[in-house]
Amino acid sequence: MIPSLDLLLALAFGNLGLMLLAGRNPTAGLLSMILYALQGWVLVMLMPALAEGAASGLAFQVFGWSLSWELNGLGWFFAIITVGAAFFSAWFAAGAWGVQGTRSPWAFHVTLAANVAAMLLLLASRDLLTLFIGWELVTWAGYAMMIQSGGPATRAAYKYLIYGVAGGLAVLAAVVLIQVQAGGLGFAAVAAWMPGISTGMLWALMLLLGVGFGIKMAFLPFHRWQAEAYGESPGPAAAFLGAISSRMGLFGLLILLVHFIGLARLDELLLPLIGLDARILWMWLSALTIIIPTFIALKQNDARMLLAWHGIGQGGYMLLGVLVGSELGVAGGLLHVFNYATYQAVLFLVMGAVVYRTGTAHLDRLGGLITRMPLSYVAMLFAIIGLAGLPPMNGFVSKWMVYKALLDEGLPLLFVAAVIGTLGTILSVFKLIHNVFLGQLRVEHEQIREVPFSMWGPMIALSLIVFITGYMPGLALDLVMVAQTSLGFAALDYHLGGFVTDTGNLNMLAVVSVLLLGMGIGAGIFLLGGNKSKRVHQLDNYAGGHFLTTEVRYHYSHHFYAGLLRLIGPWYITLIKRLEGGIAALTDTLAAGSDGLYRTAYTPILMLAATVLGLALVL
Amino acid sequence: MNQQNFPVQVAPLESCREPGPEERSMLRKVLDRVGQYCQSRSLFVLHYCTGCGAIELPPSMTSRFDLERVGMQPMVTPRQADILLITGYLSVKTLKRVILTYEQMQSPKYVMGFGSCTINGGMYWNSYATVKRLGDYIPVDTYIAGCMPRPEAIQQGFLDLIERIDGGRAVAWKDYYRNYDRYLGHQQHLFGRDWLTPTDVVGEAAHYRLAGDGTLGPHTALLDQYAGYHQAWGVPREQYAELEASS
Amino acid sequence: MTQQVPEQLHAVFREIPGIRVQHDSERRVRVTLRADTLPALLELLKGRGGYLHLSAISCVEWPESDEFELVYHLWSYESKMMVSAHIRIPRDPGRFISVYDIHSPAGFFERDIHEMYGVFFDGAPDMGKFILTEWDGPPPMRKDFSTLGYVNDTYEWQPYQPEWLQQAEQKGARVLPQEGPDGPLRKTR
Amino acid sequence: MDFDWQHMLIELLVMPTLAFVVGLVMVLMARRLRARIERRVGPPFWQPLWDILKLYSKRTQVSHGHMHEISIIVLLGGMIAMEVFLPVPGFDTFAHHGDALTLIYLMMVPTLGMALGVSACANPNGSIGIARALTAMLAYDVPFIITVAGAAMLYGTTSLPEIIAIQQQQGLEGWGAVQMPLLALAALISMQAMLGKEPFEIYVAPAEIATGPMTEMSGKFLGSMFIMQCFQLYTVSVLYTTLFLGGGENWATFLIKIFVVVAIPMTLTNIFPRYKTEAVVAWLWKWPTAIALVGLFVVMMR
Repeated sequence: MIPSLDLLLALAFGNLGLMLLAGRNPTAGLLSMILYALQGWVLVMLMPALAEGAASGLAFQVFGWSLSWELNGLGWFFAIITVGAAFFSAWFAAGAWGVQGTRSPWAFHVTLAANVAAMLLLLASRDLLTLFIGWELVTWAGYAMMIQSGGPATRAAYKYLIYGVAGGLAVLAAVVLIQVQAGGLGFAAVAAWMPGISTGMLWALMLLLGVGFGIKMAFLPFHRWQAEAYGESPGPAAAFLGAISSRMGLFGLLILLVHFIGLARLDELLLPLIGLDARILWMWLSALTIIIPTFIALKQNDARMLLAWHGIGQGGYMLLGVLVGSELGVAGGLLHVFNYATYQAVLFLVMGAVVYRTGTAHLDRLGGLITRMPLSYVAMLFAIIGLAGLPPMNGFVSKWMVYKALLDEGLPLLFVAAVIGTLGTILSVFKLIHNVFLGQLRVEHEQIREVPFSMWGPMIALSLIVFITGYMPGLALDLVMVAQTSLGFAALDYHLGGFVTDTGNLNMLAVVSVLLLGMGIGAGIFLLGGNKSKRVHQLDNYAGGHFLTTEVRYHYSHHFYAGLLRLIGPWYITLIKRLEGGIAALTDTLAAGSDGLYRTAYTPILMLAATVLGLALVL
Repeated sequence: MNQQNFPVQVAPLESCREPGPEERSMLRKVLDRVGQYCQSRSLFVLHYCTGCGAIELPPSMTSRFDLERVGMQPMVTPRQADILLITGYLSVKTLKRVILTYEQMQSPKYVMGFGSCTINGGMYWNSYATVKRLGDYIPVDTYIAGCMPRPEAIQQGFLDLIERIDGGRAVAWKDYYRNYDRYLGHQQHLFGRDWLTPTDVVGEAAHYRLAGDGTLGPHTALLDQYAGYHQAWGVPREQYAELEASS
Repeated sequence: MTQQVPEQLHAVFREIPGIRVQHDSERRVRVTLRADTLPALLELLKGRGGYLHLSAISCVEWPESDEFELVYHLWSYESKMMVSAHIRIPRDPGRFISVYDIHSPAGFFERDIHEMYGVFFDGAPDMGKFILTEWDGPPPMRKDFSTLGYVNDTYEWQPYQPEWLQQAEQKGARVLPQEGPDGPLRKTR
Repeated sequence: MDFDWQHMLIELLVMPTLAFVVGLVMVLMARRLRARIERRVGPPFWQPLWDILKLYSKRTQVSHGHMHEISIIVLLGGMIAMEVFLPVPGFDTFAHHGDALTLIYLMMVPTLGMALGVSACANPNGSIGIARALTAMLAYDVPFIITVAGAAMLYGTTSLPEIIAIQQQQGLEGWGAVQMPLLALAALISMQAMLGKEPFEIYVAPAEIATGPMTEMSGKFLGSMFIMQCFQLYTVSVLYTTLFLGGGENWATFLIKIFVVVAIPMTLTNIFPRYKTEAVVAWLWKWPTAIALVGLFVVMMR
């Protein structure tokens, strides 16, 4: 069984078929876990071959069109993350969550397998037609996964579908345009043909493909659908979607901007009026994508919405890093894809566990769960330190690389915008962990216990990955280098702990070991220096001489950051929300108008007029 | 509503008592001496105006008398404070808050009574609403004469307290743990049998091995019995009757 | 100069049957009337006399005639003259009508008097505990309640017998008030 | 980048104790300055040390659970780790392993650790205090980040020892404050907020939220918060000196510089009342940010 793309796809579709048949019996989760592990093993086996650029592929003819698949470094990197996220989601759903946590585990396992298969097809595509097929399959598989929990989820999924289909049509239009102009659809052919085309055509292609891929990645103007869609889907499904699903859009954008057009060409593409070149335009768009969703996340009251909004925000870092163009920047952007997938999956899994135990994820109806669910707390703690990008965790490494690249390339304002995004993230992640796990425990949550091993296992495993790849970023950078070389950039020289560049270096081994040693000394001072302390009940608290009982809830979580929101509250002008509402209203009126027109008595005359007009145009 | 998360668990008092200061090792003795020295040099006064004498404190803290010279700072919450000042008469309502505040303070802690109202009731001796002897409810270290004592007298009182702390003689706070039953008896006599503070004093006495023979007694038994009703999860007072009848 | 009682005040007082007016100090008018005519007086004073401000209701206990005397202090910003209306109500039922609907501050005054004297005002917004939240005993301001007796029963005194005090007592000097209003001051336990 | 453990251990022990001692003297200077302004005598020399030792020698302490204790350990550990990465004359081998960006993020680790511990105390005063502290951080970090970006643009590197080397090469006019005065001014204002000094001190606020994060801290917990104050004063002043005052050639000038830098916010704090939270954010995003942007523009033009 030599590891090859055919084996990988066979395993993926085999898993899908198996889940379709045996999805209901309790061991389905275990089976799918084993199959995902196998797929991961196949991918790992493929790594040495891909490092030198060789890649196994398959191709066949359908009605005269040639469909070809071939796994290269970039696709392989995304595939590793996809299969990893699927493995941990399946592990979470294999145990007690499958039995009580969801109405039908069968639906979850089938849609997960379908998603993985579709994504592998998309990632391995070698020509635009297969890319489009994979793209549509991913959209539909995502839709199937989102509507599982019913209720508000169906409405959010329907909105996602409208955006997804619009994106798909944009990509289809671009593919048709390229087929008509260039004749061939293979990536190599298109990449060869691209330099010759006129700037007008290039703008058109970039617009069409950019819009199509941007929608899937929830890029700024098209980000409205992702928060509700990911937030409403059940725990492990949200973890998988949040971790990797929207990165398919990034995969497409990378192929478009780097593989087809090339960053150099982007520099010359000047915007007619303001003299801004296209690369800076894309970078400012991704910088805005970092800031605006992060500060919308700050206002959210539902934990899952908060996390989903962060998903949109963090996407901006990845594209910003790659578009910088220097090895450090591209490596930072790609590493952020990996890092983000790890801690976002943990956060959604922890919220799935909290919903499994307390039945709600609303930040005003939780609090003090640290005493009842300590392991979930530890997992969330590791993950929010990663999401906020603070030293011991891996989130810091990739953000540091992006900042360093921005500063080295002389783009300070973009650096400031990215850091403002990070500050917003720190504020909102603290609100998340404070309102869910800290503060006073509620009376109704007094009896709940920690989630079973099948649920806290994946959480703790993923948070350990977050810590280890933060402590030794070299491990994750090996994966990134495979993707970076396949994108055509020079490999970054790094060592296990970090980088040595002439303008300032980072050695996470030193930073984190000093941090841990410092904590050792701090523990020595604190535990040995002072006397024994006594644990007291949560109602034994200072309240200005007031006797605390449970009638009065002595807890601050509603309208967190009230002072800040009093200032920036009016700045949320929901411009795009109203724009979207306007478009929706416009289509409604058009539909109603045509419906009214169509239903009136003299329809045959209208039909006749329409056909005559059509014939006149055609002949 | 199970019992175990309720603040008052009357923990079994271990038989071994806390080793006396002379039995501790040489290093321990040095550390104790350094601790005592620093405790006398840095005192945090609780910013809690219980009576009419509190107006004397701003002048003693600010530029004229400046008690920061002896290392004293006003602190806001009882958790951070060392000294509780009872400045004048104490109404029964205020006494409840004073006891809660005293128990929230961390020992070694000291109480200073201003004026004769804290000794024998002062000029409110025949009032139905004020407490006559402060010493019945919380252990008091120093009394300062004067209705109300001027900053010079307060300063003298603090210097005397500092000198007694340095000499290791200001140990009234241990009396609260050793004879908690007597103090609780007086408190229950005033506030009723179901009187309860969130701080678990008996538990603390056991935890820090500060318990004496007077820690447990009839009143702490009452505390235990009524603890069942007035749980932290809130069984309102009115329902005691039928709970008592039913149990 | 003694300010004459303004004409409209006299017009109001003439309306009330069985009213007795005394104008003994410069800007104060003392009025004594039957209890059931009081609300009418307040309405008229408020309507015609401009007496919008009920500054206080005070209660005096007359044990000999077994009555409570309620005094309503009213003030007008125009005539700048204070009217204090005195009424007597019997002590044992100790009930009277509330004037909350005429003057809303009366709600607090009546609640305070109820707590201190036990007088119940029908129609008052809230007759619950006001200041003495910890007090379960009888209304403390009544004359039949002996504060000294309560204090002696509830609290213990500081034992204070220095030698100079004992010698003074032996020589017969009365240092401490031995006889309280209701019997000897009990020695400390 | 060789990794000699023995050298690391020496630095790991020496630099934090050094920082602690200098921090203690800085706290003493703060209290003495305040006393002088209030025409008082002020505390004796060893008072800050006595306060901390007294708090550590408290017989009983209250803990609200493991997170409360672990957070204090993270607090102390984060601070100690930060001291090691500060370039100090004589000991700066470790400063090569991390640069200005690493240091800014390392400064947030103890704050987040403290925030989690204070929230574990389940006291709303603490939670409000932490919400205000993070809001203030968002407010003062915008101008501070612009100054760091300006410095990186000017020196071309973010490694702190190299920044010091560049500044020291050209003597006095090589200093950051001379090269980019506007950025130095903006950094000074944001430093005032970073240290939580009066006009921007909204998270301790004893009158409003009972000393915010320190509400439920007793005994050694409060002692560790006092130690954190010493470390924080030292760290911020050394960072400012490194970026704008040419770092320390030798210990004498270095100490003078950091004490002068710290004296400025300490004197200003006794003159101002406290802003409201949104006023702090509005003010810091208006004037210091404008000054910093102009300074950055000037640097970029050069």
